[in-house]
Amino acid sequence: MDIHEYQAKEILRDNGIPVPPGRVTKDPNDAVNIAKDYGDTVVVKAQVHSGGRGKAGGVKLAGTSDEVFAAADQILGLTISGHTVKEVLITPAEDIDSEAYLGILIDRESQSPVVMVCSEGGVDIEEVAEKSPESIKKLIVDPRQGLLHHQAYGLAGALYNDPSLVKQATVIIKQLYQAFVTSGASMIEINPLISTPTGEVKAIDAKMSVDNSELFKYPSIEAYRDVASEPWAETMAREAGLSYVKLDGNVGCCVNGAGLAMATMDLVKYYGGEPANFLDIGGSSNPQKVVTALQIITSDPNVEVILFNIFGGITRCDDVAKGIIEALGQLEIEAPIIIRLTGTNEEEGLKILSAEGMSAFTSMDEVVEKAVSETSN
Amino acid sequence: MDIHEYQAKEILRDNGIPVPPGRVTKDPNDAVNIAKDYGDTVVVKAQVHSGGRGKAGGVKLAGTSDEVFAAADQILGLTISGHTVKEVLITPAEDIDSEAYLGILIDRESQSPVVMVCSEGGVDIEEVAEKSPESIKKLIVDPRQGLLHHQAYGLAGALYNDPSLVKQATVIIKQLYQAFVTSGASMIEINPLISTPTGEVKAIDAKMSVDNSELFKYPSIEAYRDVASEPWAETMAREAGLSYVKLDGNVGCCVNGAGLAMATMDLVKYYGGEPANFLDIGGSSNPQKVVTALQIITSDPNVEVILFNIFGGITRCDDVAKGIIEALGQLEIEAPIIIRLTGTNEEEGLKILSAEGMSAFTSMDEVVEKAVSETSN
Amino acid sequence: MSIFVDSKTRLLVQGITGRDGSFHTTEMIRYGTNVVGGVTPGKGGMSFKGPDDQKIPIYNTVEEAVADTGANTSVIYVPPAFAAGAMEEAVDSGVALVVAITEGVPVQAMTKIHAFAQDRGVRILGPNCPGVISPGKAKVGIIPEQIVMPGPIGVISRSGTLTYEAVINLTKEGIGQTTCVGIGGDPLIGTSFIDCLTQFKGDEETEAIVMIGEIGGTDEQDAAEWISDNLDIPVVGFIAGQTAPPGRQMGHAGAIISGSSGTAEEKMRCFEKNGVRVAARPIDIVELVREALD
Amino acid sequence: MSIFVDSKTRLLVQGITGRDGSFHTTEMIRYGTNVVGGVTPGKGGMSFKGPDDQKIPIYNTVEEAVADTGANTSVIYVPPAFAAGAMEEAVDSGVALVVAITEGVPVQAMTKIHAFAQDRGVRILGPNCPGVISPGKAKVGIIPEQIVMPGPIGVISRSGTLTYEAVINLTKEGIGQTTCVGIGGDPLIGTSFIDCLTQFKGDEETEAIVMIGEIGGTDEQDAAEWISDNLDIPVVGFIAGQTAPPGRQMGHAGAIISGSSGTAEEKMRCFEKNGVRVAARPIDIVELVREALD
Repeated sequence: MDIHEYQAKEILRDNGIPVPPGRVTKDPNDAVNIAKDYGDTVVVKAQVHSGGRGKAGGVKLAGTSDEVFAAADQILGLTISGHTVKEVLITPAEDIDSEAYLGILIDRESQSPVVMVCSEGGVDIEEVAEKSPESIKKLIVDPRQGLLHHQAYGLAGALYNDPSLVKQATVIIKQLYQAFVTSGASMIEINPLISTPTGEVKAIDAKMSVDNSELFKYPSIEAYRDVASEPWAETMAREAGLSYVKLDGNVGCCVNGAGLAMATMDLVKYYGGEPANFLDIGGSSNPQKVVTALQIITSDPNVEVILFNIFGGITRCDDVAKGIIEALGQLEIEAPIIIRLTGTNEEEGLKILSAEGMSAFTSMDEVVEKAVSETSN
Repeated sequence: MDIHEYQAKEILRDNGIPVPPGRVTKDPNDAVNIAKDYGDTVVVKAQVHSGGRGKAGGVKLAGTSDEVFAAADQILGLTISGHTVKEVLITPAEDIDSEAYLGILIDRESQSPVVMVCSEGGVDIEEVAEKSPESIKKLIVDPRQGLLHHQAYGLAGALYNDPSLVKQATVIIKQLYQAFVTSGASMIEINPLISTPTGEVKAIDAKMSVDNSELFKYPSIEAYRDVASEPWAETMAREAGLSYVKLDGNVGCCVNGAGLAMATMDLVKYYGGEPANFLDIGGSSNPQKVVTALQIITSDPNVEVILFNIFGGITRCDDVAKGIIEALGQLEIEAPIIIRLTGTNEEEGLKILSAEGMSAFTSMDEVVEKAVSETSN
Repeated sequence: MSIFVDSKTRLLVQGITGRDGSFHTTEMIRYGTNVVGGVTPGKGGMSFKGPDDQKIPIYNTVEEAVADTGANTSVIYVPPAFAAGAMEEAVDSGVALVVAITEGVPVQAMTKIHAFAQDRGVRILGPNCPGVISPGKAKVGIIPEQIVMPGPIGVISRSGTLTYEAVINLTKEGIGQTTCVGIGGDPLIGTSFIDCLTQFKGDEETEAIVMIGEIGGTDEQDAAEWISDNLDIPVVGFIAGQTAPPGRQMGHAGAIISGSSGTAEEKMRCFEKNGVRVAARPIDIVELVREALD
Repeated sequence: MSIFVDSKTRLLVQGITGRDGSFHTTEMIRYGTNVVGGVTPGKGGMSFKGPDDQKIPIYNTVEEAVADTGANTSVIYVPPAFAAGAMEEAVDSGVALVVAITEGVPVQAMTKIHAFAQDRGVRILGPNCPGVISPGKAKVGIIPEQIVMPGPIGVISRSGTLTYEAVINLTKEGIGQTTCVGIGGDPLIGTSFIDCLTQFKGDEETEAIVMIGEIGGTDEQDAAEWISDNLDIPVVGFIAGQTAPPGRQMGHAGAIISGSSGTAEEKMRCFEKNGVRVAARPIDIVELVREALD
């Protein structure tokens, strides 16, 4: 789960990292009041789960109350990579001497946390990684040993020459690792980490993703979830234990298993169609999950046909069939439902369907081809 | 540094371990009031840094106010292994189904923390270790990995059969390890860990030593130091950075280096004398330390002669000589001072002494023999 | 022959009394797997009733179970909150292979467990995997027995049901398998494609290999290069997620395209460059395998 | 020959600009030790002025220092609060031997450092030790050069000044040393008596060994049994603390009798049982060594 900049900054602060003050608001008038507390120039920043805020006009400097109002007013409601801005963060503008990057993530290859620093901060680190990978210094951390002092010091030394800045950065790197571990993060970054003309090191922007599997341990972080700006269908899917990702096509897909769900989308494309979504109903099926899945799929107005591709393993075909029948009773579904049902309890499932005058394919290619043929394009 | 039972219990409580309530007092009347809060029968326990309190009459059951007063009155002021009891702990008496032992210490051989459990608790664990070592289950913990859940569960299973007790003990073992790590302990033990007829597991008595080298990190534990019941000479030595242990003889010893100090004591005995103390003035000498050392040594009325055995390495002989001269100016020292001075800056040291009409030996055996000859026995 | 599991497998089931654990224990025993014991803390001393009324002893700890049964493999069906602890316990117990079915094990916990397993020389398969089946010999996990048959193909896959899809197509055409391995859909897994390929390389009966990958990470690319350098037998590959958008997790925690890396396109290109035959659809795998065997 | 340090030692001094570090660096250089660099965080790029105006480069990190100088040994003079970190850094840097002079390193930190050093195959000497001197070749630590001379005796000791006492007596009588090692007075030390004995066993020039132990622990007993099983050359032993009371720490953190174990009496008995000649007084060591050499 991604959290907002201001939330990530709260976690950094809790771990002792110097972060300039800041408050969020949904109201331009309130933004003006906040800015007054900070005096002088402030930065107004869109709080959305998306990169590239700056380029999209989501970050503005403002020197006067009028400018603050105007900036907040323009940014609130802006759409950035499909996300609508509902809140802005007001924070004092800082004098900057240098900008660096500092991040920690889980590295697949070493199966360990990796701390990365780069003295070119404030820019997209993935671009830097592609263009000049040698400018990024990486350190693989032994997860059982944790980040050692000299390791943090060595990384800090790659960012600064001045001993006082190195000292401050060493502490910040250790604190960031602490934050990473004690928040169940899968990624945490400060970009930029600045040094000021007065010789202070501070975190100016922060990003953080928390491992969904750890969220249950951290209710205070779970509470950060921005349900308000999450699409309704995703909230519903999450709460029902389904995996759902909306796409732009018209073939609604309902599949058990993530790999098969992706392969089904790919096959829709192969046969000339466009998948409307990724949807995995998960392993241990029950009829209610199928009803919810159909609610979610049909909430997408683009969907012209609904394709079930079920290969029963832990999922039982009869459960899925029951769910489909139940959903048809509860929901008004206009789109045709094309079903493939094979594997565990296949016969029982087919019986349930045929009792309601429905039938099912057993081959994946057949069912996908048929579904695509039902669409208008 | 050893801490008192009630202090160790506070640390256990802070780590979530179930410990019955308890309060300390120096006053038998107050003990009666505390006991009233707990109703029924209470236990009155001497708080001293010494084992064998029970045998020495330092632990008493009391059912009535009169009994509480009498028990507190008898225990307060009691001397147990040379320690005077200044405080008693009042705690409700518990119904006991079983008594077990649970302890964690640093094992020299594996260079790791070791958790030990034994289903025979409430008795001296060192006796058990000698008589029936097989009844103690030990687990070496990888210090970087920490105590794992299944390891705690396995240890708990060695104590109890009932799944509910095993579950409680598992949690307590994990909490005790947490307490061990977060308090800089070198030893922590619960003895006995009891189970009650109502199926609860609780810590009834606790002991803890904190690594002197870690104390600076834990001011709240440093504050537990019982300076009031510490002999004046030990407090003074500690604050001056000297190592001092009082013994029963009459030859006061002042040596640089712990090994040489012990060897000097042994040699005193070899030549028929009795050392009055162990005293190591430490590596990096300065004259003031020598003055303090002489203050401490002469505070012992048994001391008939003062023996200096200095082998200069980091310690400089001239510093020691200066210290002796300074002390003679400041203190009234009646006992003869017999000095051996060799090593770094030996000549300068001897010069300083001879300027004051004093001399020194260079051989250890000579100086010790001479010192012993100056005593009355 | 086969890899990882066979008739010498002596299996322990961690979480044997749970809903999934008990169901699949019965399935595994029915298939002929030698299930020697189960572990459920607090239920030690009881026994699990298998098909035909076998009694499988239950233990409180894996340590006791291994000591008593000589188990060499453990499979984990415990819920996510306890799965990391169960894996640590298994790694610490002396078994050689730990198969972790559970989905939702925290990734930070997995970093520590993988390091521990490496120290102890224990192989972990998964987590979040369907397990492994050597047709006609043994099954550890949840792969349905109906879809497999003995034969010359080794199958390795990051997904569950998509594996079934590929394998049943082979089986329907009479092409059997030495072993089918689901390596799991998490970002940090104990056994990689290369680990499986190395094993299949040493397995004389495996004549061709099917590798089913998906978006996210570089495991498939690394495997392709390894194949080009090390493997003589033919490999057929398939990648799921050609239509997946970047930056969104597609069900599996590990199935996510970050920036331009880990795309299906990149992986398929890498397969082709290194001599792995790429199937456009799951059904095409059968034809490519047939060609490869000829 | 000699053990641990010799003319091939390329030494780094951690804490070279501190009070003790700078004093002893000069001493070590004077003795002929090849001091190739120093480390003081924040002072990288400066240099330390040795005797005869040599310039010893100072680095911010051990990693940089090792890369630049090819150091194979590091000696640590930093204050207790930073000593554990300095030891971790040294272990992580690629040097083969870390000599930790500092007293007062927390014992829990030492458990982790020893595990780390074992993983990396790095030898730690100490902490809380006077270091090591191979007379005429190199000195690492604080043992005064005036008390030693080259010769056939290996000396191992848990204490500092008591070692000097023993060694100077040998030197005065014209009996020189191959190497004198102070292993340290803490309960958890990196190099034990047995480790040193093993090295001396492999050193052809060492003809007899002096072992100076003290109360606390079982290191001396273990060594005595090892000697009886493995060593052909004679060993003379001395134990300090015959008059120490139980339960009280005698200066060194490791010098404490717990219960009835770790007493001087027990250790001396164990020495005798295993053929180690026991000196009643430090001065008696000389005579026993002379006898042993005959």
